[in-house]
Amino acid sequence: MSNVDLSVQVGTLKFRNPVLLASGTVGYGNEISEFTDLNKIGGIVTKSLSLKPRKGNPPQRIVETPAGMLNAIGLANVGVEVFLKEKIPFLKQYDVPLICNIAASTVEEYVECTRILTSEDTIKGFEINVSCPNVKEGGLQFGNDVKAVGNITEKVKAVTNKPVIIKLSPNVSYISEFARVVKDSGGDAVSAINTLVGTAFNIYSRKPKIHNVSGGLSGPAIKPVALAKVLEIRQNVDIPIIGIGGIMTWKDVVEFMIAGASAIQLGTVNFINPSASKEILEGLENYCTSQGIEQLSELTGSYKI
Amino acid sequence: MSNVDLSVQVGTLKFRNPVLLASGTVGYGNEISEFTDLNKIGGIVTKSLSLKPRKGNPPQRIVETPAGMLNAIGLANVGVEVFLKEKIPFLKQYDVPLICNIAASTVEEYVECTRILTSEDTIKGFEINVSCPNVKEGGLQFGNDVKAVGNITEKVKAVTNKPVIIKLSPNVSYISEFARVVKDSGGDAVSAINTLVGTAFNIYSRKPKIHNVSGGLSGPAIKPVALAKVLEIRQNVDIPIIGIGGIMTWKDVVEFMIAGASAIQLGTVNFINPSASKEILEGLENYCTSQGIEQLSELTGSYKI
Amino acid sequence: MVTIKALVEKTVELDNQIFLLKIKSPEIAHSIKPGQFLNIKVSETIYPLLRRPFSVCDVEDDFFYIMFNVFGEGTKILARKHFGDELDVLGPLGNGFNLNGNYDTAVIVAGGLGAAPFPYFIKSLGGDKKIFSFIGGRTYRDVITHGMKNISIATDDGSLGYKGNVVELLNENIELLKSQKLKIFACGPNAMLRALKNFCIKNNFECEVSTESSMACGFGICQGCPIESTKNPDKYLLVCKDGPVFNVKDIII
Amino acid sequence: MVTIKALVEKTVELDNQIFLLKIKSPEIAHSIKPGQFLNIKVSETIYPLLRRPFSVCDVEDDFFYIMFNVFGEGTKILARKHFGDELDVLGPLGNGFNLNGNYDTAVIVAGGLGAAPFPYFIKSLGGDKKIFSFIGGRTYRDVITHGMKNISIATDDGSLGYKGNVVELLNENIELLKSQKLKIFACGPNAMLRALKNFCIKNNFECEVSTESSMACGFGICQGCPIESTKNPDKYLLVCKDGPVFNVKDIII
Ligand SMILES: Cc1cc2nc3c(=O)[nH]c(=O)nc-3n(C[C@H](O)[C@H](O)[C@H](O)COP(=O)(O)OP(=O)(O)OC[C@H]3O[C@@H](n4cnc5c(N)ncnc54)[C@H](O)[C@@H]3O)c2cc1C
Ligand SMILES: Cc1cc2nc3c(=O)[nH]c(=O)nc-3n(C[C@H](O)[C@H](O)[C@H](O)COP(=O)(O)OP(=O)(O)OC[C@H]3O[C@@H](n4cnc5c(N)ncnc54)[C@H](O)[C@@H]3O)c2cc1C
Ligand SMILES: Cc1cc2nc3c(=O)[nH]c(=O)nc-3n(C[C@H](O)[C@H](O)[C@H](O)COP(=O)(O)O)c2cc1C
Ligand SMILES: Cc1cc2nc3c(=O)[nH]c(=O)nc-3n(C[C@H](O)[C@H](O)[C@H](O)COP(=O)(O)O)c2cc1C
Ligand code: FES
Ligand code: FES
Repeated sequence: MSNVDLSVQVGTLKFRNPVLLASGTVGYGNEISEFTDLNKIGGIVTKSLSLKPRKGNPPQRIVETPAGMLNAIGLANVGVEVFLKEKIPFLKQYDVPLICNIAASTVEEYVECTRILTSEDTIKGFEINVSCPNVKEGGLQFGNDVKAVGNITEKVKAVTNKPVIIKLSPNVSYISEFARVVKDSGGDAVSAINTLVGTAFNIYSRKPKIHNVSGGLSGPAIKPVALAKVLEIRQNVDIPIIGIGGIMTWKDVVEFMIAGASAIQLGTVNFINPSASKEILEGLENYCTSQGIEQLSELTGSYKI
Repeated sequence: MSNVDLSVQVGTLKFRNPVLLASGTVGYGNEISEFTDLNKIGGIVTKSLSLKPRKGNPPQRIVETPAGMLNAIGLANVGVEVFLKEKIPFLKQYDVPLICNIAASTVEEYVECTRILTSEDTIKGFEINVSCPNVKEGGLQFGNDVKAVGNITEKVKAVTNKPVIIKLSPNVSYISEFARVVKDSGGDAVSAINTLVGTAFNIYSRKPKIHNVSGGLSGPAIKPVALAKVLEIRQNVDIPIIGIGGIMTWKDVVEFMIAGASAIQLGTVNFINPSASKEILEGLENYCTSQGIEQLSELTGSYKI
Repeated sequence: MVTIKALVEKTVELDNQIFLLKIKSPEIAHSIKPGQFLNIKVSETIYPLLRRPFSVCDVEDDFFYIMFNVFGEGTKILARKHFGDELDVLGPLGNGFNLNGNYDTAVIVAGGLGAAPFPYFIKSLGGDKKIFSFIGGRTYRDVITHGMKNISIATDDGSLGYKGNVVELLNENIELLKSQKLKIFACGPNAMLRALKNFCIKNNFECEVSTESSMACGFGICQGCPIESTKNPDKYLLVCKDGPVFNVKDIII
Repeated sequence: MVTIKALVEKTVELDNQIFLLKIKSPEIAHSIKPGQFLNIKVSETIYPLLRRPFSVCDVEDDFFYIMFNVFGEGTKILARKHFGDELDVLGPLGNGFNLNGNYDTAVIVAGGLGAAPFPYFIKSLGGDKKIFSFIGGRTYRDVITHGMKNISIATDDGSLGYKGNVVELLNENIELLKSQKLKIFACGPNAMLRALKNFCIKNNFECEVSTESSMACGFGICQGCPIESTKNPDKYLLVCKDGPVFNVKDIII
């Protein structure tokens, strides 16, 4: 081991390194643990949980696009109760900060989920998904409504002492307005970004390739957009940012941190290279050593503009 | 020649086929004419013209990204006067509908440019760029302000009898709101989309790779987003749409038409394959023949959802 | 379940543009079961971005085979691989066919590239079971008999064998089939599997089918590959993890 | 100016990881001039998306050469090309060196891969001019002498030849240079070109430099490659169309 300090802080949350696994791209940790040592990563964010189990959208849910993919999973999940009973025991075995991502159709449902989950010690914080483009009610509407995001933040904060991170939608004119309302409403941090709304058609059947018609675009294709959103927030609002979008390598992580991210999440890359975090952590360490950086966290927002 | 009718109509504008060349990706037609027979394409859209010549942004203006590129040219152009004097004579030689794209910093400048250009016969219509992300004044602000877009549409329409197309920004929450105001203000059509805001950093210098800090993302990476924007407009507003964004092949053209586009524009692909339109037109014709389509224009908005 | 950099041994083109890729990987060759699959990254770059799923077609010593045709960009790249090229292979994935059970005759039903998993299946079955292979295709060009045994063929256009679909051909042979203590193992397009399901229910035949779905991960983390379950309408099964082989009664096709 | 599918003849690796790619294209080989360049699509796929610009390094009959090192993804793919591989080449592009003029001695100044255009340049110059080649690099590993004549070398670390940069080496030889009727032809990193510009202005030497810029199209339609002009501060020149070779006095580096 070298002397580089990879640890980072997002508000009051401490992570041993900035590499978290993104919601919806690692389920509840079981499968990915065969490839990634969960005791080595920064943290793990669960698939979005809702109050009741959700079946999700019918197939086709996934389609590849240039340097990206569209998904419309529709928040398929086991629901908070089954999560607590069946998924938490597995996660308890690891020494890894667990963030619960919550999705809901109403403000009350967000609050109720948080209330139920907050007493579970293993859960170190919440990420509130106000930005899923793939469900009819809730989801995107909230993500595109500044007032609703403020309201959700405030109400959720009221029922938990744990840090609350709001995951923002990129499908808005000014993402920093949303970051500001999160800050003003007591939110601890923002995650940016969720997926971009996209679609694709079969040119013979003329049907959308995805059953839900549109889906969320993720992967390297969206990296430049995600970086611009992180930068916009950093330049306008003083709130910790978790950067997400198209990260494949350690270089991408460095780019996100320079743009303003305190930590990052790996999403689509987990499907392609489920042990990506290992290579990324090695790369970050080597980069720091070669650049004479003692604390990786120095990078955050260190852009020279 | 087969019997397929490739001609399309965008409002009152008739094109012999739907393949137009996009603003800023073919200059004023000279260079591309060595690769593409301008007498065969649907139409050509000029680089954005402003009242006075613009020098544009300092280098670096361009950077490659996964399946895309960022540009911040900064609307470098010769200005309307030099355009009329030096560029029109070349374009006059061809039998190709010429659309003048106009960019400006004030409503008055849009109007003034249109007024000056409208008397030139060779110009068959205007595309108003309210959505360029790469200039400090004007540009994006207009594109993100529904009222401003309505106002510009109305004022520009007042000084020309020629069709006015408004080129919309994708960097907004609901692009269809903009399409609606264009329609309500008398605009003839919309072009969708201009580039997405993006950025990239050099991880050693920590400087943005693009001098202007952020740039516009184009190319195949953005195709799913562009398709979703076209679909959103089509489903909500009854106005002709010119589809733009990441088109590389005839299949992409078909996809855009199915989603709702009456015609399309080729942008980034011109840099990579400057004779793309030829292959695309052949592909469209074969597709129609094999699918028993007599009029290509039947495709427009023919999605089955 | 591992990710492995495996070396291509050779690429063989069968007739009718079907390719067999022989790949070296003791880890996979020694652990994979018939009906399981692999999720393969066909290039080192981000193009194409996602892995591509392929059934294990056969196994020989330290090598395994996949069988495919050139369908899109991914398979086009795969078809050009040479000796010594490296592939990033994730596997073995999913549940294979259940070879055990109370049957003497294994009836294989394969449509088009649905033939892919059966060479290894037949090899694994050993000598003590009878095998009937029913192979279907739209035309003679789609009929793949590589590694099959005791073959009957159906083509939609009648250009080879029985004129009609493969389930109709099964019906033609219903007396023979009914006289066997059989289990059906099938892989092919959904339309075929649907017809086969009805056929099996009607005749009360035991049947396992290998299904397909769009996939991103291939091992249960993306939820991209749902298939409707007959037992629990409130929850999808996952093709990659709960399948790709299912008892035909357990899924709605 | 054409786009051509050209076939790779061979790839040669010089020492210090410099590659020479020999490509067959009569159209280009017979029309291109030294200092002009080509914009090459290194793969058939959208990865990488943009073409990559390379100076013509040499010409032999129906073949032309490019010289490069493995820098990023594009050059990595190029370095692996074999005999028979197809490349999509756009060219000839830009304005080359002006070989005419009132000089007896051509002084070549090359930094690192700036050596690339000079083998063909020297060949085109013919036998009636004297040639001095001044070649610079950070260390001996960066010094490329392929196809050069009458060579003097400078390295920043002194690991080969003169210790210092190549413009300092020119300065060391100022008396010799002043005694010639010369014209300087240069290609290399911007820092070198900047120092060279000062040196030439001070000594009143005629000098043409080949410049670089990020490019998308390479032929004037994207406006991606501006370079500041000394004559007209209100308008950029384009590296791809107005250059890449400029009289050093005409540009601000
Ligand atoms: C469990 C499983 C086993 C399979 N076994 C085989 C096999 O042994 N031989 C074989 O030839 N094919 C098999 N397939 C189908 C094979 O995965 C596709 O033919 C292949 O992905 C096509 O890739 P492409 O890049 O050539 O096509 P493209 O059309 O360019 O692929 C685009 C996207 O669509 C997906 N896709 C395309 N066709 C299919 C399909 N039929 N099923 C699932 N996803 C698809 C691709 O994975 C990719 O994400 C199997 C699929 C699954 C799910
Ligand atoms: C007119 C001209 C002539 C050139 N001649 C040569 C030559 O003969 N030999 C040689 O080795 N190199 C030459 N270069 C530089 C060469 O184009 C780059 O090294 C090459 O594009 C790197 O591509 P990559 O994919 O390996 O690198 P990446 O870093 O992966 O490329 C990413 C992007 O940056 C661009 N880029 C990277 N480096 C440069 C650069 N130095 N100049 C311009 N764009 C760059 C690429 O074109 C691409 O768009 C020339 C450049 C220009 C403009
Ligand atoms: C298949 C899939 C499922 C996802 N599910 C969720 C989810 O349930 N909740 C959520 O907040 N984000 C979800 N996301 C978004 C990711 O967490 C991430 O924000 C996005 O994919 C961008 O990152 P990437 O480009 O690295 O994938 C999902 C993404 C994918 C690809
Ligand atoms: C280098 C470059 C310059 C552009 N300049 C303009 C411009 O001057 N005016 C304009 O309206 N759009 C401009 N665009 C946007 C394109 O016209 C088009 O909307 C966008 O690139 C998306 O299409 P594509 O993905 O096919 O490139 C420019 C795009 C590029 C790549
Ligand atoms: S393919 Fe990812 S869960 Fe099945
Ligand atoms: S590279 Fe496009 S104008 Fe020069």
